[in-house]
Amino acid sequence: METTQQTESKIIELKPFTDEMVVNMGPQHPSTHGVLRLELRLDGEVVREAIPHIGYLHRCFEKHSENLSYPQIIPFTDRMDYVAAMNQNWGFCLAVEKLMAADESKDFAIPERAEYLRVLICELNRIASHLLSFGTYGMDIGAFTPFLYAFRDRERLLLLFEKICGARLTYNYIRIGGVSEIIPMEPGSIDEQNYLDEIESFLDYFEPKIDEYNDLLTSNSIFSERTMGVAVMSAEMALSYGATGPNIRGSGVDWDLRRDEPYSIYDRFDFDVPVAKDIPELGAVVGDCWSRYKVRMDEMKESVRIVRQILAEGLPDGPVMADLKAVRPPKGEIYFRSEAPRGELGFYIVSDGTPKPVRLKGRSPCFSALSALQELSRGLMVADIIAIIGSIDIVMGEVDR
Amino acid sequence: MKPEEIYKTLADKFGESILGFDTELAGDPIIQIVPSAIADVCQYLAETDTLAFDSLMCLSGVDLGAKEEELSVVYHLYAMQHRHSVVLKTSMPKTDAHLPSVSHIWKTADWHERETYDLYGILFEGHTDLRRILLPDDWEGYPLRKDYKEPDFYRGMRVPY
Amino acid sequence: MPEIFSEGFFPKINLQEGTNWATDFVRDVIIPRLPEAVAGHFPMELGTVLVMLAFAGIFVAVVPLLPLVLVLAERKVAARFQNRTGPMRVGPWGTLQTLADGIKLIFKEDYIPPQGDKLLFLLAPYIIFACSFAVFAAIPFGDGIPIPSDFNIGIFYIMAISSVIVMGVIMAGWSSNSKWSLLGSLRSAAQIVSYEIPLGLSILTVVMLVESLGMRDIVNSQSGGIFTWLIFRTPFTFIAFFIFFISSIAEVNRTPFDLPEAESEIVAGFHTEYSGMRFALFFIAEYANMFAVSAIGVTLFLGGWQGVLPGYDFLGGFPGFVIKTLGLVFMMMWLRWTLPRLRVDQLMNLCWKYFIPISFFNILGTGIWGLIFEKDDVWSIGISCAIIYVGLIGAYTVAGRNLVRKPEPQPS
Amino acid sequence: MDKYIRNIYKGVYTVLVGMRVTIRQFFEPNVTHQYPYQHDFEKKQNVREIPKGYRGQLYNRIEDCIGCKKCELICPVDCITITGDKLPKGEQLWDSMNVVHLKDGREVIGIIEGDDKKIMSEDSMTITNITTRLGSQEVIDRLEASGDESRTETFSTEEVSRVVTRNPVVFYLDQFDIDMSLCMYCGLCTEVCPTQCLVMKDSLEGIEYSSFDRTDLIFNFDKQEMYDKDEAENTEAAD
Repeated sequence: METTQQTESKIIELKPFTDEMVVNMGPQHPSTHGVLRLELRLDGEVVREAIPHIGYLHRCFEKHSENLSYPQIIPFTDRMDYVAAMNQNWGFCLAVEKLMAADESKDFAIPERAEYLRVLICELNRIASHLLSFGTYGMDIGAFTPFLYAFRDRERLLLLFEKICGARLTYNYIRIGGVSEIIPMEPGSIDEQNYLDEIESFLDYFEPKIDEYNDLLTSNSIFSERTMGVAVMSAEMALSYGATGPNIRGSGVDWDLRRDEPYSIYDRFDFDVPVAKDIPELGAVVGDCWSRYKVRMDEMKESVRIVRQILAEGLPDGPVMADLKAVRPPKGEIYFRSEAPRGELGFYIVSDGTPKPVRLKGRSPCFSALSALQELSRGLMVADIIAIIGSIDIVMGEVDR
Repeated sequence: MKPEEIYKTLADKFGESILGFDTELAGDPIIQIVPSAIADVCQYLAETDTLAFDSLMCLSGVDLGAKEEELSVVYHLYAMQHRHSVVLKTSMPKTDAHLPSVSHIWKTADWHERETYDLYGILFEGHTDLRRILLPDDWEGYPLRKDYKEPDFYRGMRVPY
Repeated sequence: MPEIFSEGFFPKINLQEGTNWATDFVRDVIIPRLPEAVAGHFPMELGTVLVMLAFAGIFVAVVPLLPLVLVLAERKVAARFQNRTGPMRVGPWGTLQTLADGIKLIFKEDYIPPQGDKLLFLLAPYIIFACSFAVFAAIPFGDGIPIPSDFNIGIFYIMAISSVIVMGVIMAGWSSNSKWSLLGSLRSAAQIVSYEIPLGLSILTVVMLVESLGMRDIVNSQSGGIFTWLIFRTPFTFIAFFIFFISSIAEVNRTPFDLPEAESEIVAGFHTEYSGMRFALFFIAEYANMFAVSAIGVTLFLGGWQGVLPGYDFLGGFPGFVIKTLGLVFMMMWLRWTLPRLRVDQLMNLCWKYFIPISFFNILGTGIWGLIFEKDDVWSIGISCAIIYVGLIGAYTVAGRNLVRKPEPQPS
Repeated sequence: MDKYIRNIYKGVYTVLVGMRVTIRQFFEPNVTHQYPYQHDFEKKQNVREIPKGYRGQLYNRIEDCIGCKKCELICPVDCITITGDKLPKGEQLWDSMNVVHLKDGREVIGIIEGDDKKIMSEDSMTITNITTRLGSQEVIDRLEASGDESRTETFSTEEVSRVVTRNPVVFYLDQFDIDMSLCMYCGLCTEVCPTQCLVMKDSLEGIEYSSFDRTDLIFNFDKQEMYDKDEAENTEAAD
């Protein structure tokens, strides 16, 4: 026993002096998901400290919004999380609608048809967003093919979005009081039937693909070696850092705004909330990169379930836009949050009764989740940093706003 | 717990540091707090078992306009366990904008406070790393203040496009 | 037609007896065709050197065409795996794409980092290029096709030459004065040095069975059809083949072992700072290497130019050899477009904890096998094939059911 | 030891499963197409369709524009610049008239007989007093050749895509510029347009208009000759 201790101390004494190497990862780097810059302090391959520097994509969203009327802000929310722009539109519209609903003198109700369309489109957009996350995560880990498979399937979704709102990425589809009528779709018309059939055929095509992707990447032993047990974010840490959405569910917290604070018509649908669990026979630990990734894969299935329920019910008749004369919320302030694909998307709006907000803050899920990176990455390797960034699934447009 | 009850609890505990309870305006009711007491109140909110506010949803600075020479910081808190939320608001004059940091209570406040400092110039005392986060380090002024005038040039580049 | 083609497409040269095939070539092929007055005074040594230079020239001219084809093949194969078409613009079906890329690279600016070590920076790509082509000197392409340097230690030579590549990689990484390059080159050094060991040990099992280091001897010992190929000769060589194959993927820095140039981590690794023709040299060397290790694998385990049936050697077995090699290359591509990348520590783990112990076990097993059975014993081949068959079936059924199941989707 | 063998097996097995997935895709058809060249072998099933209502390049049919500046107001990025002026009181450029847009792209300007509101429900419409200016030259040439004094033409409703009723124009536009390099393609301006004259092109030309010069992306839609009052009077007098 004594001898071992001696040798151990000797090893420490003989440890050669290694110099710290400071490496700039980004803002132009293949896998920082945009323009994130990480200041890495490396000891060989081991990361002593990874300090994120953000702001390279800052487009003054909040300052802009103070000079724009509420309908004009919606296209700007598209540019926040450009991967799931529908959900961003929706989050903003929900906040404004809630603030307007506080004014009892004007009563308006969002038409049933619009609610259904919103859920339908946003769940499809959630699938598209998670697909991109899956693809880029595969590419970060080094598998190029899943990336193109994900894009292949996402392309079909984009074509669907293109058909309903005329744009592929920045949709500006969901409006305050309803959805856009830019491409009219009469209730019960042949157009509507074709569109729903197209969604149906996509779902039929896509559902088996999820299992295929699980075969290709999720269960791959190299992939699981790379991601399981890496960067474990405990539930307390996730809460403290304000991680939300798939990140917090990956940490084992059973929390989904769609189920726990149902907004819109989510209480009418039957869906599960995937939450990560320890899987000892595989080596997965709650809160590691693999769990966060797996939650996204499972969430796609749940989104498919929701969309299938809408397709089974069919879209209700009626208008798609509430009868709004002007968007002019009463004096007051509101914070409303909704479940975007990356987590809790909150909009804090201060209104003084004019058509323009006095203050608008977008609380983006990625911004909070990214702040945990510094603590998560300590003592890991360079390759693990990439795995973490991919697993918390950041979109820099949303972080920098 | 309802916001009223939380307000009563806080008022009992902190007395004069709690300035009032706004329910008139549209939206959520707001508890007004003296800036210097914010960290203590937050600590209390986070650590009391009956309240247990374990997540800070949003932290935002507000400047209501040039007339009111005031900056505000608004805290939206949520308790996962009890499923209740509360809004805290604290206001301070523009010339002397500082208040205690809450980044040791919720780590997410770290970046949110940096952002608020960056855009409003509100100093958070006790924050370990209060730097600009979205804007360049050598940017002058605090853009989200209503009296902000954008500079003509930044490092030789014309700013207003 | 000259008489040299009378026996077949390629001149048959007696390569076994002479000390130097070039000397033989001069003595047997050139001198009899010369006028008698000249023949008596023909300088033997000069002729030998000239013939050697001529062959080297053919190699240097022909072999770089391989990467051109392989790069296109890689892109097309990758495209097929991903439901794409790949390059389509240059030439019919994009067949001239790599040529166009090469021309573009030649005309590009050759940037040298001002703070870097200029000499080493300039030298590094040549070292890698030269080494990866020197390997081709000892590869037997077919029966009757002369091996440029057919020594009795062929495989040893290949191992030795291919380890020099790591020097070029380190030089490139160090002299670029870029941190990404340095990280990449050090990763590469660790990786190549480590994977040389299982590679060498796997080769050793073959050498133990054949009792020769010469490439031609190794191929000639597999002449009895598919079941005499060394992969099926013993169960241990069967395992050794896969260890050899995977290690050789690691040797040529391809996914899942492409850490030295992991684009998503360290941008492009050791050749981050290179541009223009020097970058092209790295690229060509990579693909030449890929072909070379596949060719070595075919020579050692898959019968070289020998056919599936005994006595089959169409055109000296050359087409068969190329088809087998391209098959292995395709396997490499298939793996590359399927698998993610390992981490540095896992890479070392795989090598030191899995491949090296198993390789030692293979050597032990091959030795015992050699003690039990006579060389080229038909019974030994039969028993070996039976064991391999039973082992595969067993792994598929027993282990497939009990050891590991596919991860179930998580209960929500 | 058990774990060791298990690891080896797991590694080999999952790699083989992944390889099975990719090799299946190896024999699947392509999903990409060769933009912008569409070779013959792809033309049949693989041409990119731009759906109706796609938000492409902005285009203003200035003939229908009433200069209300709503689009300029709603544009979040101020990419539309409109300057115009009112005519002196009591003057007008032309009387009320209808602009009939035909489905083949032609426009006929004249006065529709009967009630404007109901015309689309009827089988055909008759347009009288077809103006020589701005009307389809082809129609006018044919009418003039036939010597029809009233310049009347009848169209079936199926031919007509839409009808715009123009009020007496007391407004002219000096400038109607759209800077497409600033446009964010939100489509808000096309929604507020009361005459639906501001549209986004949902065809290939609405997408492919890239340019080497930024100033080429500023499109001028104003037509000065439309507002040339003297000429308008002259033609009316000649009629």
